[in-house]
Amino acid sequence: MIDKRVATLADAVAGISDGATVLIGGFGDSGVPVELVHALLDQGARDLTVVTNNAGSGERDVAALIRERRVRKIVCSYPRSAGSIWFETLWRAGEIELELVPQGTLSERMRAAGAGLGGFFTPTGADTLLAEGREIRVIGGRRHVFEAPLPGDVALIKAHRADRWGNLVYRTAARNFGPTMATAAALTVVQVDQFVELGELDPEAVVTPGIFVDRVVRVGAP
Amino acid sequence: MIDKRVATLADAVAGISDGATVLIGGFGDSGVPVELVHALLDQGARDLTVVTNNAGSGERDVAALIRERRVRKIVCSYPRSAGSIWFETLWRAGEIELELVPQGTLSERMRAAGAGLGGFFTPTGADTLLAEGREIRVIGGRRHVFEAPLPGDVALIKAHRADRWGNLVYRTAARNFGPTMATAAALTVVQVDQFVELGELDPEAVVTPGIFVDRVVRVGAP
Amino acid sequence: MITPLSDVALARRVAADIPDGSYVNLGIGLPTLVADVAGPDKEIVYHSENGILGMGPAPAPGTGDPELINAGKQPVTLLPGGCFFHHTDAFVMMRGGHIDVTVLGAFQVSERGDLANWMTDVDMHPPAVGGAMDLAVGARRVLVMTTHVTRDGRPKLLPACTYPLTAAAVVDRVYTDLAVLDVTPGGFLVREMAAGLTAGELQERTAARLSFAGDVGVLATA
Amino acid sequence: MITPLSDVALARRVAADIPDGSYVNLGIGLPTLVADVAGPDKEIVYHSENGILGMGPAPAPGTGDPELINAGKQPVTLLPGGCFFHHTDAFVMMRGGHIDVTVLGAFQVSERGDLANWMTDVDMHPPAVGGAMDLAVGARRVLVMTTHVTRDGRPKLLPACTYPLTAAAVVDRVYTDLAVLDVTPGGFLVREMAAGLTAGELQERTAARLSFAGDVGVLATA
Repeated sequence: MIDKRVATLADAVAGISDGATVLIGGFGDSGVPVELVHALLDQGARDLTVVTNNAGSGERDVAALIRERRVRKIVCSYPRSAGSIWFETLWRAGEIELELVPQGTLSERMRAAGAGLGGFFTPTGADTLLAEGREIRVIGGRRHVFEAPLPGDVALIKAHRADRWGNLVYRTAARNFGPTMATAAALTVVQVDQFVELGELDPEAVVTPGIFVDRVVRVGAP
Repeated sequence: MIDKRVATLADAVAGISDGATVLIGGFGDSGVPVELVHALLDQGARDLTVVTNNAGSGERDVAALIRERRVRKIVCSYPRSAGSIWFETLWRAGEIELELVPQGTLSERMRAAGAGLGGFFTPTGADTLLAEGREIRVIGGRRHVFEAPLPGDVALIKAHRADRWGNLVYRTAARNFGPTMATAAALTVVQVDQFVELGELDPEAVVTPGIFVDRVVRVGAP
Repeated sequence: MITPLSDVALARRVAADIPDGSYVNLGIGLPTLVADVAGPDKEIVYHSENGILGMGPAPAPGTGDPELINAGKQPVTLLPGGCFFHHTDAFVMMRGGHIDVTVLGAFQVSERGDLANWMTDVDMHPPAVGGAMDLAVGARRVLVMTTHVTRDGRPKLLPACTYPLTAAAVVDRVYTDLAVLDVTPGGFLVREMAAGLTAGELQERTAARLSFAGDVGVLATA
Repeated sequence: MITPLSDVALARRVAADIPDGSYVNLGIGLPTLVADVAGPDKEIVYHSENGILGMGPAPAPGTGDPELINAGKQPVTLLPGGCFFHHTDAFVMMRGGHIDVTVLGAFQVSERGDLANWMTDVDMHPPAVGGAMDLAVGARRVLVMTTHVTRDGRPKLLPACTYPLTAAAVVDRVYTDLAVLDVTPGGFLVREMAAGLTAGELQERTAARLSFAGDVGVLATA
């Protein structure tokens, strides 16, 4: 019997180790697994490498993780936003490492990890300082840079509905990095708005098949 | 005004050139765009490179293209089946070239073409005779083989429903190579069972967004 | 007397060059104005890097879905025929050559079409790249929309960029408040100029050497 | 007297080793029997390379959906909780380490776990590889299910394969009609044997040098 549903946010993030690489979904405030990130704050894991598109804003979720000095390194495409005070403060102080990756490459590197590939060549960034010192190959007359897979120990993502097999559907643009991160982590943890019965999700419309999901937890009103 | 619907199968395959690389969907008899392939037979293009999982069976679709000596080369993973007489006959006679590609690599190479990547490293086949003389790289302690993108001039695929923007949904396992081939060809032509009004397809459940589609034609009873 | 274009007039001029039926990605900032002024006579499908095709205008205040935002993190709507997909697929569209037109802002553009729009040399903020590099290498047509000179009067159109590149040799056409210029093998070719501006005055404001078309047009100011 | 296992008894033995809740891909031919004999006490999710998770048994005659077939092109059904996806994603699951167990047929297995199951040296047919190489390199656990010797009595378990490899050093355990053998750093280790068979008799039918566990079990024949 397969049942990936867990009862509490604490159960959802149990076992995440110090030093883990954590993939966190979201683009701006859309699709961020806020409650899971706060559960990770409570859980206590430190020295994390966080892979996420933005570096948090204000005092919540990723920004709170950074403020609490739990993040050793962030891998992202756009750490700057109106309220990214904590990231900027620690970055200026040299207290957090930044690996800047073009957004499409960030997503594709996680996909490569999930797909069992050893890496790929992309034209994105090949002529820029982000490719300095990196392997360049001319393919079809165009410069490409080699990019390595980017796997996570854990992925924390947000979806809309899940069944007990962990099949997921999302809502509007909150989908963003979720389906890719789900494939790329050894442990994929999902917060959802609703649980549904097995068979309720349209088999033609499941976005993340349960094979990529380990734990689902419901947040918000039941 | 965007309207990718065309009236006839002849319109759908118009302009396919001699020497074209044609990606043809389907796995066994599931998801094969039978009517489009027969329209291509009628259309007359020759000296084709056909990329498809199987090499046809009996006297119809891909087998008929081969029988009529229209296929110079086939790129596939599994040319053998109970009825693949025409492929076997011409192959033994040295009248058709075969490029054998592991199935996942076949699909991934087309995806790389559609995604604008320059190629990738995969462990699949790296220790086999399919990798002989090819570039091998040890990544993470494991041998990988370099695989190049595989773009098409044309893709012929089968879906279930389409709207005038070319958004597609499929039916059960007939989906197979369709969504990937749609991204990988300069001209993507789709046969569907039904046309629907714009907005009728659930925006959360569109499988192939219309951006990847050029022409859709309805086949069968109206 | 020179009459530089207003932002809205500039956006109208860019919109006039986008063909009916195009798939378009607008960079954040000034380029988003293009969607606001594009008339209803054309059907244009707007793409957002966070997984949306068919974006509509901003929702009425207080009615928006907080998860449904564009690349600039502003609330948007979805048109009938629009759909959602994940980040990796959004960048398949961008990198894979499926976006017909992108309109990007710029710090600098070189006469060979190099684009610098993500980092200056005096930046005190952490670097941030987002999806700009993917768009610049991947879109079929790269349009730049910018003021002709910086706020303190320094030219933005240069023999070579001095800021870090976003991508090399990608810009097709530049629209400024003073002129429309094509990037050609011979450098910048002026196609249209603001009313009252002379060729000499435009060259004074441009560090790159300009050529002028035989029939330089006058930019409409409204 | 030696009592070799029937195909069904062999399938039962394999099924007994598949944990509840596993994601399983069964190769075509003999391995498909495993699904038929796996009891209802375990919930196992069967994967098919053509884009299905949650395959159920064959449909009643005359009721099948002709598009809904498995990798062997036989009609199947979908269980509640099952879903469809495209070929590329099917192979993300296979290559990316998401399939817990695969059961494959074999022409030969070497004592280091090399697998040869796609091509012999006397093959008069065109070569065909399908998805075997992806499964062999990607599944977490690779089980081989085969007769112990060929029809004409030649051993299949060898010091080194003489047929072209499917993948190197991937097989974890081999189930034959005579024995269950683990592939260990020291070569084949016999865990269980058919009733009435002696160690010497098994070694006679095996070209690779065998080791025997301290507590070799007896295979059930029903």
